[in-house]
Amino acid sequence: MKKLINAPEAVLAEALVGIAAAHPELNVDHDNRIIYRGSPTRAGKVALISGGGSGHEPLHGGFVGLGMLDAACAGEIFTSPTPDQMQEATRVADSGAGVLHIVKNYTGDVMNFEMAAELAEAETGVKVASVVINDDVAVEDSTWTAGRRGVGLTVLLEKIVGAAAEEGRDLEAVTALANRVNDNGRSMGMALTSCTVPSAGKPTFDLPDDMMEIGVGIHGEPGRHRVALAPAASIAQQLVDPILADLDFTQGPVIAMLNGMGGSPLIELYLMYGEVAKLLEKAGVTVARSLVGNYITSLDMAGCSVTLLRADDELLGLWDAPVNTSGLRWGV
Amino acid sequence: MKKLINAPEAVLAEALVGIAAAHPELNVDHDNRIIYRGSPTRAGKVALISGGGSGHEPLHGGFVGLGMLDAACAGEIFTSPTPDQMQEATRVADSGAGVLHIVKNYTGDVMNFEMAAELAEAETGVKVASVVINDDVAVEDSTWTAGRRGVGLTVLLEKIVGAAAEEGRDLEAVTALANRVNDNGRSMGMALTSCTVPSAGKPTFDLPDDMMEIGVGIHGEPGRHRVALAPAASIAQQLVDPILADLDFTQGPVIAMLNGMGGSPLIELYLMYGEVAKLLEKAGVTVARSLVGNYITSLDMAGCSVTLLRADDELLGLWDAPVNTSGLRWGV
Amino acid sequence: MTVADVSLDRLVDWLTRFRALVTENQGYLTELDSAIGDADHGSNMARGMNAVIDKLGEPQTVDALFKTVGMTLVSSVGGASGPLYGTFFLRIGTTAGAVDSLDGATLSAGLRAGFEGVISRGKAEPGDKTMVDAMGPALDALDASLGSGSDPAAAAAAAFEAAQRGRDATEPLVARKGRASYLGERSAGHLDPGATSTAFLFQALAEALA
Amino acid sequence: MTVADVSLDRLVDWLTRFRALVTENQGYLTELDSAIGDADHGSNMARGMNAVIDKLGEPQTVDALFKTVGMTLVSSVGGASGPLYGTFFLRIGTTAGAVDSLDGATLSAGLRAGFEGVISRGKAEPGDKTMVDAMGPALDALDASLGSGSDPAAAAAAAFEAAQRGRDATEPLVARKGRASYLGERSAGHLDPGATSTAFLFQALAEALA
Ligand SMILES: Nc1ncnc2c1ncn2[C@@H]1O[C@H](COP(=O)(O)OP(=O)(O)O)[C@@H](O)[C@H]1O
Ligand SMILES: Nc1ncnc2c1ncn2[C@@H]1O[C@H](COP(=O)(O)OP(=O)(O)O)[C@@H](O)[C@H]1O
Ligand SMILES: [Mg+2]
Ligand SMILES: [Mg+2]
Ligand SMILES: [Mg+2]
Ligand SMILES: [Mg+2]
Repeated sequence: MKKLINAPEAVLAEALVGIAAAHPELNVDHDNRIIYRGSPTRAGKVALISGGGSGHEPLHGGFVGLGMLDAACAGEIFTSPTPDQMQEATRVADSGAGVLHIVKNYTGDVMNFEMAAELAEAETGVKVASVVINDDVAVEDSTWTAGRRGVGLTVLLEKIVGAAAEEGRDLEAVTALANRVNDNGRSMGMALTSCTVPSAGKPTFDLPDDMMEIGVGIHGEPGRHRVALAPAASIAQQLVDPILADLDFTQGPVIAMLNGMGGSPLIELYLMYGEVAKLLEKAGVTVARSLVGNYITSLDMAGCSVTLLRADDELLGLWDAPVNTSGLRWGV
Repeated sequence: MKKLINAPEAVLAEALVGIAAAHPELNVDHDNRIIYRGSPTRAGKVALISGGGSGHEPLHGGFVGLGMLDAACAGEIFTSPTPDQMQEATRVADSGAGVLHIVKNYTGDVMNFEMAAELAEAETGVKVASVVINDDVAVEDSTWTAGRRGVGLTVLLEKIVGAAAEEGRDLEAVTALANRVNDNGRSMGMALTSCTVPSAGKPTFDLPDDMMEIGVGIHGEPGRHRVALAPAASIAQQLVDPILADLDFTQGPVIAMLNGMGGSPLIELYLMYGEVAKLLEKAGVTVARSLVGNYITSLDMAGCSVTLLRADDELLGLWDAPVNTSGLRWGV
Repeated sequence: MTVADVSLDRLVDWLTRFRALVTENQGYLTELDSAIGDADHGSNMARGMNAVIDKLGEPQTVDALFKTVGMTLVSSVGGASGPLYGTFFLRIGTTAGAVDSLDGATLSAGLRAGFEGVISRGKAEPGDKTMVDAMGPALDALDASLGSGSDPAAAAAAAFEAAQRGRDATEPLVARKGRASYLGERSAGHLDPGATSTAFLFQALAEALA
Repeated sequence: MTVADVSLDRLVDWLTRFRALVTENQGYLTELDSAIGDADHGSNMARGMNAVIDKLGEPQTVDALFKTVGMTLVSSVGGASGPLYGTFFLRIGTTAGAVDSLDGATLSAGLRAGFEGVISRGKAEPGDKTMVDAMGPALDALDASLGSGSDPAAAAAAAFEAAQRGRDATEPLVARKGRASYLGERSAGHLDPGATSTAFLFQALAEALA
């Protein structure tokens, strides 16, 4: 394992030291592993909190700031944070207007956020609502399973809902919007290589040189199936087809994200986006806004994912609204 | 070789297609492989042009826009662009106020930009000045060698000089500033793994699992020496020490960049920045501004580099000035 | 307290042995989680049980003991296993109350309550390829053994036996809960990591009560 | 035109053979450039010479031929080799002028001018571990051979011999110019890629004039 780290157990704590050093505009609570904005939540503004396992940077800490999150809880690598962290983040961020927990649909994340919400409401009376993101079309969705995973849509949701909270919408409205975004977005990912979890010390899965994983998540879980390595055009097809088969994206403008998994260079991500854009045009999908880069990663995994979100003038307006975070910044 | 590409020869052309699709605010001249701003250079504003081999994204195309470059020429992967491209970019970007060529010190880049400047001045009478960046302390600097390489300082220089050009300074002043930035900045890089050039099809160099390369550039050239793999704290030391030994950074504020080579995840880059920040503090260096992320990469190479620039109020003001590019954006 | 009773010391010994088993087998648990999950179950359990042993202090009652254990797991593990094992121990404590030992019946009642906590948190059913598939059979065997007149030591040995069988039975299953469920059919052919750590939990219990 | 003269067709044949050699050896040249450079010399030379042969058309004079060759290399290769090989051919053309063949003396003068172009563009000295180390000895051998009365064919064969020796002599050198110079001492022990492509250039010449 070759990594820019000292010891596997210390990765998260030491990365937070670096984040604090690099971002004086943020507050980092090293004990609780929470990143929150430098200034307290404006009175009347609903606070947005997210969190999850680490290793997906810039998600979530990189999206703390004006127009997105108020606080982010960092779990161990690929491990949901604990209820204490979330409860403390909730306490710190609440202005009295309530708090929205933005949760990616993983058993661990859901259970930990549930416990946190129970505790926060019981102990401090904070109003807590939550949205569980489940946009990954690679995964079968049924009441008998853990359901779809939350992946790329998280970035888009945090941006859009963050803008709405900044406008002063109340907790109910913000939560409804979050659910609307979740209902209208879908993602699909793939990997050329496995990531290596520091504490595991070796790649999570073995992948022969001529194979790739289709339908991977963001935790180095093996994908839904393994197929022969293919050119970018075919990879794009294998990501876009299942998304378009799942939801009709031809009825209005779409926000598209081509996300890198962390180990693929930007030149490849742009090349992939070119292929995706071609397919979308052919399918009659109108991309109104796009985002290409590493936004929700899986450590050093090579690969990418595609996220599409059905938008309208309201969502596009919220998308374009000012955002000032280390991971996403415009209009400020 | 596992890459999100179709064919090695087509990587650059197809990546430009994706860049054009993702960035409607930019113009992409696919024949000449030039990326330039969506609106023509304002009358009286000196135009900034850079370029170099591809594979370093977001450099340079990702730095085209308000407050940074006016145009970027994309060469083949790790191969300097040709004089025609530079000449055409010069022609397109010139507003009459002259053009500054920002050149990284590599034999190929220097020769091609020289030929371009000769041709542009002879054929169209454009005033062309150039700055040759040579900040890499890994490389011996002497009149008998090709001299130091231009690496990470390029990002800082394009930002600062771009802001000065935006202010309306003339070509002479902009060039003088560029040289001042170059004189005051130093960088040092390292690699955990080699990158793989698509047309070569395999890693440029072999590196055992327990070794790393110290003093690498950004073209997958092997480094200055090979040493045992070490913890982040030791790597930071091996990068910071030669920089501080080369120039005194304790006399005023410093702008620091911890740059990723493309294959190292952001969590590791932040961790490394934490280590670098500690060393700088111990050495009495005051970091006034910092930048952590993938800004000047070497395809999929895992590793990082450190760049320090001695600043003053003027440079800090130019650093803080609005910039609106896909790779760097604030204040707009 | 009769000879057959389980003292606080033995309960602490149970936890200490569990810590030893999960730290010794950290690599193995992570290896199992690499195949069908995200390669962290070993480090999660090791981190959690190390924190538990650190925090233990000198509890005077069974409920105080397991409250510390459960809260520490909840606040130090995260992931799926943190709330599940955390709830398991919290419920044992609440059910046992402020006593300083357990007999067969109260041990069984505590473990059963813990198990129900796991079910109500995680909503897994038998056969979903989770820790439930080792825990359920273990508790059934424990109760059957106690019912036929065995002492807690023998009952715990029977529970460990059954936990191992339950663990092994997860191998062919297709996961329907937890992270392994994302793999669909590809999750078959691998042991479930959580069922494996649960087998260690009952091994530790059997050894502590032996 | 005497038998010993080098016709336009032969010059085109030279370029065609050079293209064939660099495309056949693209992987080898890139391999050499991987060891001490950036792994692109093979693709640079192949891309350039393929473009040259595509663009060639039916030139009527030596200067027109080499102007096309030089300009095409300059505008299609980039890197260090583009301007250097480009300048080399451009200068041959300017020196030769609007003729339709070269004799030994004008061939030598053209190549010599090209070589000087390379030196003035790249500022490399003999021993810097660059293409100069193959080109210089090749031209010296060519001139010596012509001086002792050989025809261009024999002189080109001698030049190729010397280019190979020059190429081989780059192996132990520590590079002082070009990308390999960044390696310092580590550049020793490897052939220079540009000196190797230059040896192919003279191999192509020797074969075309044979
Ligand atoms: N809903 C659930 N109910 C019971 N056990 C579960 C459930 N989901 C997951 N598990 C157990 O948790 C184990 C994984 O734990 P761990 O790897 O620590 O957490 P995570 O899946 O969050 O990475 C699985 O092997 C499984 O036994
Ligand atoms: N200053 C120079 N003078 C002469 N030849 C040079 C000089 N610099 C580099 N070269 C030659 O160019 C070769 C490398 O060419 P190439 O790999 O195509 O370009 P780059 O170094 O830009 O990647 C070297 O092997 C060397 O022979
Ligand atoms: Mg996990
Ligand atoms: Mg090159
Ligand atoms: Mg796990
Ligand atoms: Mg090269």
